[in-house]
Amino acid sequence: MVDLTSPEFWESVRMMVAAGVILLGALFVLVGSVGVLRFPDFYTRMHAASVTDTLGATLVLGGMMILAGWSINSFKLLMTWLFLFITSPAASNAAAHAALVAGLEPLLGKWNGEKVEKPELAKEG
Amino acid sequence: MTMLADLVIAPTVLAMHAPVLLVIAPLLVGAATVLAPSGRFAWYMAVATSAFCLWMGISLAMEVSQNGVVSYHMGGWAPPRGIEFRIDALNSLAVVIISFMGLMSAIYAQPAVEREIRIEKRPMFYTAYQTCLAGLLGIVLTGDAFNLFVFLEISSIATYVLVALGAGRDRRALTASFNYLILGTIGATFFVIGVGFLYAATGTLNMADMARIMEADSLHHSRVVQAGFGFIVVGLGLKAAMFPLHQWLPPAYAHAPSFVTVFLSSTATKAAFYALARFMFSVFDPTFSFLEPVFLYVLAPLAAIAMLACSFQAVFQTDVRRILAYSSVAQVGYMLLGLATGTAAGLTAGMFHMANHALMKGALFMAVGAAALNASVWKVSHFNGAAARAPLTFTGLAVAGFSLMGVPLTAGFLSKWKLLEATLAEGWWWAAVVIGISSFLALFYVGRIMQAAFFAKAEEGAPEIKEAPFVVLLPLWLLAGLNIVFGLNPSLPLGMAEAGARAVLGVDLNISGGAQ
Amino acid sequence: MEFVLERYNYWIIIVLMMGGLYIVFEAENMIKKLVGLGIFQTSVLFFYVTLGKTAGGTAPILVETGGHGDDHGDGHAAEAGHGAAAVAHGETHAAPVLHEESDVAHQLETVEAEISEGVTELAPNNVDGHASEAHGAQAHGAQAHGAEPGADPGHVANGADAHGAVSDLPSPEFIATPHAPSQAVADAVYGQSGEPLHMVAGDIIYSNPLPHVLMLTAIVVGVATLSVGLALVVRIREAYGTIEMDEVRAADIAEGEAEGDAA
Amino acid sequence: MEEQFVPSVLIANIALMSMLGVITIAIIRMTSLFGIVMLSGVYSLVSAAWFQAMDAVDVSFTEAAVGAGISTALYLGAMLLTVRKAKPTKGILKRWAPLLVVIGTGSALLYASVDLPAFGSLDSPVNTGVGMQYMEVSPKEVGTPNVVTAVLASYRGFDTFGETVVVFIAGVAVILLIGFGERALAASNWRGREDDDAQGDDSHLILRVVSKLLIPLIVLYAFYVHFHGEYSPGGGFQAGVIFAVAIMLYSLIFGLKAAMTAFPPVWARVGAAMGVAIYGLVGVICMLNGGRFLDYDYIFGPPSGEAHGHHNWPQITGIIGVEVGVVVAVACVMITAFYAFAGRTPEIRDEDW
Repeated sequence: MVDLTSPEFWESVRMMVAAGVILLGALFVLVGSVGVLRFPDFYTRMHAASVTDTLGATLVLGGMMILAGWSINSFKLLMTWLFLFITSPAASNAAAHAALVAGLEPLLGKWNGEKVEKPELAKEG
Repeated sequence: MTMLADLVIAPTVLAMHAPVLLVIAPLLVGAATVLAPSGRFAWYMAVATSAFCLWMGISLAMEVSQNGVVSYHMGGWAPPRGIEFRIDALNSLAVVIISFMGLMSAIYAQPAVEREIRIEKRPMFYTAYQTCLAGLLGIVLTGDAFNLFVFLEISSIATYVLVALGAGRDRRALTASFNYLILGTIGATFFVIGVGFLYAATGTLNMADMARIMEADSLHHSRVVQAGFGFIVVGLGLKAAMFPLHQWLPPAYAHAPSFVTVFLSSTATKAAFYALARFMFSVFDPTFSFLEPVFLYVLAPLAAIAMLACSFQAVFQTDVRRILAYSSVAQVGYMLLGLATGTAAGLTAGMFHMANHALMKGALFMAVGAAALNASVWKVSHFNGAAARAPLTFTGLAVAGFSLMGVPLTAGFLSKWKLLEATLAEGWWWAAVVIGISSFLALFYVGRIMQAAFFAKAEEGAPEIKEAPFVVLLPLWLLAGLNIVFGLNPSLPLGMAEAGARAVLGVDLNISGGAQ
Repeated sequence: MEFVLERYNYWIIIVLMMGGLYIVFEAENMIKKLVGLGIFQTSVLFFYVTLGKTAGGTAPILVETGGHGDDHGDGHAAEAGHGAAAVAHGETHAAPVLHEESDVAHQLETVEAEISEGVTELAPNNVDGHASEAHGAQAHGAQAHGAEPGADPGHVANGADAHGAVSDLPSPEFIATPHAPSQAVADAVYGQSGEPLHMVAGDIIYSNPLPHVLMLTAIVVGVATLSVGLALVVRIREAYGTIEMDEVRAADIAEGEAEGDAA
Repeated sequence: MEEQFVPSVLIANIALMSMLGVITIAIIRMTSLFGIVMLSGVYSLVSAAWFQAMDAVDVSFTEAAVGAGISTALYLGAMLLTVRKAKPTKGILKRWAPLLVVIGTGSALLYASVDLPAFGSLDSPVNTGVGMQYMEVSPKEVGTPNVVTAVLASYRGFDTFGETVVVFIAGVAVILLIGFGERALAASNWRGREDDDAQGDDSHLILRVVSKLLIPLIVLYAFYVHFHGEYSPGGGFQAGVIFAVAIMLYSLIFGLKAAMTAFPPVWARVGAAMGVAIYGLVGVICMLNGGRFLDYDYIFGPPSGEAHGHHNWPQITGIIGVEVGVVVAVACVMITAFYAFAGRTPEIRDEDW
């Protein structure tokens, strides 16, 4: 019989939750990596890579925060997450924009037989 | 004599910190030189630091000769925990040579730099020079194996850029510098691997401590120590231009600015050679069982091949600086032959020859650079009839050249004689033959230059060679004069070399025994 | 097999080193050469760091309020046992608690040297900083309190407490603890009271800081060399129009021959 | 010995090491310089992770900042000025010379490896020697929790001084070789103009906003890394590099000209010398007060001899002082190198990619 009031029980629950969240994050990272390898062109690959950066990293960091508990380390992890949250999309945007300016056309546009307007895509990114 | 002694002995405050001042003075003044308003001002600063270093070096050497080992603990931490500058008779000789040659080449620098270096680069050029000097002094002063690596890198990086600055005149300086950078870095990394092995075996980085532990635990059976020796010798040998590892040297000397060639030829390889001697004789004990075959079957043959092959190559060069550069590699062979005997006599001969070689090669490169001050003359044929136009320069060249050949009454003769004695004492009759042949070849390659300068007729339309200015002639003649003086009375350098050999091979190497 | 397990790391590092060295010698392109040089130098870092790594060790930052060492608890249990075996002081095996503490086996020599002299060999207030000495006293059952007087509060409060707390070890609460030392570590590390006195330093093994310091230097030296090398490459490209070693060499030889003819 | 390791450490060790091996092989086989440079950055990053697993947290931090960060930036800068592709290498049979060297060196290393101490061993000479003494004496004598910092800045502070000089001389070398003379000025004008055009169409808007948010944070982080170096991984070198990165980011987004206005090249040049001077002068102050060079116990005058309680202030002051010198020198030299590479007009424009 599990003693729901004992601290050990909640401790182990916390560990398990943390482990689960981290594993989930790792799964997303794996999916992202597969995407980078399998997707056909630069833009779609970047899309896959950004999954790694955002969802994967968020979950892993979140799991680690649960693990670290209420401490300065959690705060540092939060800051790391915030940093990633800001920089990762900006970096993806910059890379995509640079690729577009350099003349790399998205495969998607050709696929549908119609050209995607460059400025439009830049704003979307 | 006492007056002179009073003059050179630094005040107590300075003398107490002399070891570290030798390094930090050029470093700090060098950093300040970046801000120097003009090249001329930077030159004053460089000469001033070099002179200060010489002063400190001499007073340190006197201190060592009177009181034995001087140990300076950086940060007040006793070794092996802290870094130690440890000066015994062996490195006090090296310190004096390097700081003296530093001052000589610094005085010599000004006209050459004004001719070869762009005006806005001059202050930083002198910064690089002073940093290089500090690095070389650090190599010879330090008693910590890893600290030696740091100074090796300081001097090397400064050397790369100094050599590369010859590109203003000849683009090949860039390639020479790049090759030197690659090989030099590999050499330094090998040295670090070697030090890592010794560290793995002994658990310390202090060289005296390493020696003590290796002796006490008789670690010479350990393969780690043996491989460490190999890596250190290869690494330092690269820097010292030991025979098969010398490929970087001729192009670097030939295409560097002439001041840099003077400075490097008389100091850089000397510092590395000293470090080699320190590791072979002081950190490792030449009586270690694995070292005897290494000395006899690897180092001695390599030295002999260097003496023959590089002298031979020198004979066939047309570029004067390449002749002298190959000759330098051959001379490193002489010094190494001394070390390879593994005896005190051999070490003495090696160190003595190192001192003499600094004097004569410095003077020779100075004379060659002085001739090129007004015209770009680097070929032997350019020197035809030059002695008539620049008698003082070329007489200096002749004196140093005689010393290089080993003509009696010059310093070069005496050190070759000492070497002969040391090798014959080992029963190496072949070494005598090699020394003879190599000196004979030196007669050819130096003789060619002198023959062109003194006896050949100047060609039509050949570049005009003029007498060099006073600041160039002064160090040139000082060095040439010292070649004669030490040829007549070698007691000073020879005595120091002997004391050095005694210090490393005779007295035991306990760390505590210092003047600290 | 044990021989292999003890050395496989060196062999991997040797392979990496040689990979870097091979690139340096093989590549004709100068930038690739520099990359190879970087790999070669980085591999040397691996060698040094491997030397300084201790099994079950943690980063050489003295533990003050937790943070480190938390996930090393299990490792310590094993280590402790081994350390005790290595010490080969028969009597240490008698009591399990002392057994745990004896993972300071690396201090073996010091311990043995100082046992006869008791605990206070260095400076008087050094006792708490010297795990081995305190341990030496305990292992011989000489006197658990031998170390106590050294534990002056001022020092325990600062970084020294990581070791200093050794003097706490024989206190009843720990001896009474039936758990493995990992529990003790966890207690200390997660110490609710937050008082630095709650350190169990004897159980924390640190990796060697010295190789790290040396390799920091080596990294910085490496980047300095790299920037000079790249600057040279840029200049060579401008002077020769290529950065392929063989082409540059050919140009140099041609130039030398041209000069030789002129001379 | 083996059972002592935490399994995760061993797994990380093997996994990261094999990644490094794969990367090395890939670099050997590649000819695209861009790929090679990127892989060398990846190599540094993976090795940083490996250092982390091996407890070398400070080395890891530095390798990540310097090896993966600054080095890659320098490689890219140099590549922009040279070429993008290496010539394909010769057939394996023609490369016997490098193979011979490598096999020779490798066998020497293998020969030695037999007698090397077991991996992780606690009673190896290294781990019973000087290194471990620091763990015991440094809390007493220096008093910084991060022993690496204590050893770096105090026990072996002279090495670190040399290291700062190495960085300084590298900066001097870069200026002497590719400088920022008139060519750099022209280049900055050229870059600046282009950037003015770009400003018209807001295409960098996101980057501008994000970077304006980030740059102060990066600088703040640099200060944190510096001043917290006694307690956690970090210190002068890392902080200097991070500060330089902030300037680099600024110049990437707002143009080299703007960066050079915000942080003039002459500051960088003077600052590099200043850094060495600060480090040296801290040592000289100790000398003037009667101690040895860099003996921080003398930094406020001769030590009073009374026991210092919680913190050993003279030592800590000295450490912070020299680390300031390191920060200034490293930051300025890295900025210098960046300016020098970025300021040189590339012969190849982006169109030639």
